Amino acid sequence: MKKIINQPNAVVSELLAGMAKAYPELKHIENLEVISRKEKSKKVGIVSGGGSGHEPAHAGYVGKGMLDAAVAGNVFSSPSPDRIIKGIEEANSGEGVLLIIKNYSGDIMNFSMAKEMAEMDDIRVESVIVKDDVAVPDSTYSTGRRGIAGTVFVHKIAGAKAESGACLEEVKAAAEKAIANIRSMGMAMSACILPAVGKPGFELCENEIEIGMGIHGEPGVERTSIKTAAETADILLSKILADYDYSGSEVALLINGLGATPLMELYIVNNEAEKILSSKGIKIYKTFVGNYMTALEMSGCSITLMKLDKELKELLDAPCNTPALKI
Amino acid sequence: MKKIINQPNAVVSELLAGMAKAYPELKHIENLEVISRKEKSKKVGIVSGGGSGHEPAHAGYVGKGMLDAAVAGNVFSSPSPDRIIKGIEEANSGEGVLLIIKNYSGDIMNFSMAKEMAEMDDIRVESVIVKDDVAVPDSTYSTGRRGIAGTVFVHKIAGAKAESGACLEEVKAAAEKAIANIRSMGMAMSACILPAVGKPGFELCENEIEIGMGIHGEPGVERTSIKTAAETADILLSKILADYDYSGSEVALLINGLGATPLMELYIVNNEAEKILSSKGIKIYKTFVGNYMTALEMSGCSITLMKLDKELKELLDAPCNTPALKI
Amino acid sequence: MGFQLSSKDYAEYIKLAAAKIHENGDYVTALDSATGDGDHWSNINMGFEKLVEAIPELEAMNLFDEFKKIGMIMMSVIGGSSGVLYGSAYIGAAKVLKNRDIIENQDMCNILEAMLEAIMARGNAQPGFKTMIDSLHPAVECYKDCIAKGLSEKKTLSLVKSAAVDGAQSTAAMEAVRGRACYQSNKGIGHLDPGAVTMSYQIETLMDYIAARL
Amino acid sequence: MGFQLSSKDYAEYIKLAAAKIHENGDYVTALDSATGDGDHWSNINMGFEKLVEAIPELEAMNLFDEFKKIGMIMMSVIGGSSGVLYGSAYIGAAKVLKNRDIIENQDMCNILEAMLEAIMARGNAQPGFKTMIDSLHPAVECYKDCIAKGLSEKKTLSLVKSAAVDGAQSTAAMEAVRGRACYQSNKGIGHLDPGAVTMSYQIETLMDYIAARL
Ligand SMILES: Nc1ncnc2c1ncn2[C@@H]1O[C@H](COP(=O)(O)OP(=O)(O)O)[C@@H](O)[C@H]1O
Ligand SMILES: Nc1ncnc2c1ncn2[C@@H]1O[C@H](COP(=O)(O)OP(=O)(O)O)[C@@H](O)[C@H]1O
Ligand SMILES: [Mg+2]
Ligand SMILES: [Mg+2]
Ligand SMILES: [Mg+2]
Ligand SMILES: [Mg+2]
Repeated sequence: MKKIINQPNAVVSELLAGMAKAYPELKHIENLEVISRKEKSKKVGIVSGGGSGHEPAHAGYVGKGMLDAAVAGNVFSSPSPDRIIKGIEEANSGEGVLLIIKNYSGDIMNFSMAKEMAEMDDIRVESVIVKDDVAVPDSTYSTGRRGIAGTVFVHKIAGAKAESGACLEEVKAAAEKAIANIRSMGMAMSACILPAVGKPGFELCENEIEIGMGIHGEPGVERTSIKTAAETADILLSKILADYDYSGSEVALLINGLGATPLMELYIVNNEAEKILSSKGIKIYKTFVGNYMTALEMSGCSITLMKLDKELKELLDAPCNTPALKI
Repeated sequence: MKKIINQPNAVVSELLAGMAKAYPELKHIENLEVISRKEKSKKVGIVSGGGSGHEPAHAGYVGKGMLDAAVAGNVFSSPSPDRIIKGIEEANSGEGVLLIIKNYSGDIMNFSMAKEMAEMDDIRVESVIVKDDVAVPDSTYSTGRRGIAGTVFVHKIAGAKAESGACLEEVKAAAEKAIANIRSMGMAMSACILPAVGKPGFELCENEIEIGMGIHGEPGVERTSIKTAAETADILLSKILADYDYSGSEVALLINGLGATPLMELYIVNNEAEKILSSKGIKIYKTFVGNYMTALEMSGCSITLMKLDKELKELLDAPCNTPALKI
Repeated sequence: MGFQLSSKDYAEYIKLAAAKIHENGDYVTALDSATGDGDHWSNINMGFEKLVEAIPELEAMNLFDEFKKIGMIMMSVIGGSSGVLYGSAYIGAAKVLKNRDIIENQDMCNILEAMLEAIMARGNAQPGFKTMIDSLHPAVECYKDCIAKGLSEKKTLSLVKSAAVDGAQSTAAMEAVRGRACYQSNKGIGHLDPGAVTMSYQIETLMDYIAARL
Repeated sequence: MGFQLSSKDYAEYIKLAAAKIHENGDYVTALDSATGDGDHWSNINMGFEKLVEAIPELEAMNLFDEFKKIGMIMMSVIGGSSGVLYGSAYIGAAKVLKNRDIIENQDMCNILEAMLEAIMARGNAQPGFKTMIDSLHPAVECYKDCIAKGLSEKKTLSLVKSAAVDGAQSTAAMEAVRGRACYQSNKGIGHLDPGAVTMSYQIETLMDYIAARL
């Protein structure tokens, strides 16, 4: 295992400490592994979080116009309720707190438990659940769709709405609207190694890729041979467009890298994605290309679309200032 | 070779096309592979460039407060003089143009030839040469030190000075001052694959790392076994501090990823670097952590220090708005 | 008179369960690598290590506080899915021990049933979803059945243990509805659920511990 | 009367040189991978492919324009270090062909010398620095020597070719002072310089081509 780390068990606290040192406007609450804004203002607080290993998510989105606190679990493991409660407390200025949860049963259970416990302390808490990954069938029976890179758009929309002075219900409604309009689909070309495990959870042969791979290395929907950038963009977008009708609409587009894929390749994918969307009459309002929601050193990428209306455009364009996204 | 590309020979033009699509404020000059700002203002123009494969460098630094044009060569190959001349023309508003060149003989030869040819067309052109890599001995006999991640600081300082309305000589002097105060040192843990070659240029065994590796996969100064983050930070900083006396000064610190190293690890290295610098009485004024100057999908990192005075602090803090750096 | 466990005895059991889990690291990790993300053993093992460190504190408490404390430690140390589920389970079980100084046969059954209810509520899951519930649920059903039938404690403990172990084995044939295995195209069929296996380790160790004291 | 090359003949030579370079892909790539970044062959091969495409245009030009055009194409297509060096070389050589319609023995010597000077000036390099100069420089010295001694053209061409090839071989023993090999700890000692090898391919092909026409 080639990683620049110290103790595998210490990676989370050390990475957050290193982050807080790089961004003096953030503070790291040790042991509870919460990153929050030092400067507070009276507004609805936004909290997100989840397992570590997705850097810059989630702590990289803490800052003006996005999150007020991010709560980190161990690598790929949901944070425990006590950590989340601390995040809620940090984010609360009396106007209530919105939790942005990705649809993994671990996250849902831990965030719900924290929500119940914070409510017992008279903090108003609401939550939304992001489930943008069209690789997984939508289902009320099972846990259903995973939340992946589209979560970054939800952070942006909810954060901008909160910054505008909206109340908790309005912020939640904006986040729900974003979630309803977001779809993502990804593919991976290589596995990643959990620091505490030391070896990859699966192997892909040279020339093999996995379509629909999750951001924790959960298996995808199909193993196939390596494709060109044009084919890759087509496969991912076709799945998305078959699931949700974006035709004739304006969208925000995110080409997300999983960690080890060079920006060069993400830009090439963007070049192809733009061609496909244009040919279908879908107008790209704003494009984001980069490593926004990663899976350690996995290589591969995902594509996310969010359909925009006037409100979502304004919220997307609103200024934000965080380590990983500045507008 | 697992890459999300189309034709290996088309990667540069496709990546720049994909970039221009993502950032409508930039324009891509096809075939000549120049990225420049659409909006022009009357000021000294700043041009940088070099081989591709270092994304976001160099095109990612085009924008207000940094570069006016970036010129891309093939992967790891200097751009040819005709491309550079186009970049100079794009950047020129009549106040002259500063070329920021990294100290590779290919770059120096191509940029000098372009400079001579542009001067024949009556454009005032000056150039500075970045040579921050302490892995290589400084020498007047050979080409000497390579330019690596520290180049990003030079872009920032020169860009801010130009934006302030300074004349060509003043902008050049600020860039020279930055260069004199910058030192970098890197290490790599895995090789990268040139799209047109299809296989890695060298191999590192499991557990082996290379100290002093260049950003084109040129061999480093020492092969050794994998180290902890604390040891890695110590090795890199010791080399830098032995070369230049930063004691008692304020510095800008850059922890740069080579492409495939997760942000998690870069933050852990930053945590260690801060401890070492603090213990030596070196004050960190501002920290940058991320993939600023990469080598395709190489894994590894470099550390860069720039000693700051009042002028350099102001120029570092001046606003800039580019795809890869916003202040 | 039947068995009686004090809070000190329960702490003693914790030590044995920790050892049982510790021994089976590679096996459980392999199970979670096959159907999930490979961390289940390292999470739960870390939780039990912390519990063992806390034993001096735990054994000095009354049962109610001890169970609540175990729940809080498991919740915060294990993290992930199983941390919050065990946390909820122990906090749920604490409630049935409110005014009890000892755990007797009927209490033990009540404890396991309270744990089952808390886990099912927290995880929004049912038996047959290929989770830890598929070891605990048959154990609880068996326990209630044995008491209803008036079986001896010795017989009861042995049957409950078998029910938990068999229940864990039965997950191999199940399709996952909860947990990470449900993202697999074959829903994990053919693989044991790691959480069910570690649940069965705990029930097995507990039943054996009590039986040895009869 | 000695040999006489027209611009059409020189274009014919370009075709042969392109073929020679094309054939040696793996070998040259391996050389640049050992001491540089592995792209020298793919760069120079692409340059020659473009030159071959431009032959209809080139052979219709006078020598001065033809050499300038070859220089511009090489500079922009090859890129990297060798593109600008060959670009400078051909533009330098064009100057000595300003008012010439044919290339004769002395012209050929002048061309190679002008190329050498342009390359040395552009790259700020000397013989012995482990570069393409170490094939071209001995070839030029030899050419001048042969003319001074009044040797036959046949003999001259053969000696110049050997000097270029031997010069390329001599780079194995040199320490790199220019080019990427100088970043290596052993300065590339033991490896041939790829740029010297491709230079020797061109000189060899050119000498053979002229000799075949005598
Ligand atoms: N909703 C649920 N209800 C009950 N048990 C669950 C549920 N989700 C997961 N589990 C159990 O948790 C186990 C996985 O635990 P663990 O690996 O620690 O967490 P994670 O899945 O977050 O990595 C599964 O094997 C399963 O037994
Ligand atoms: N300063 C120089 N003077 C003369 N020749 C040089 C110089 N620098 C490099 N070369 C030649 O160029 C060759 C490398 O060319 P190439 O691989 O195309 O460029 P790059 O080094 O930019 O990748 C070297 O083998 C050497 O012969
Ligand atoms: Mg987990
Ligand atoms: Mg090159
Ligand atoms: Mg798990
Ligand atoms: Mg080369």
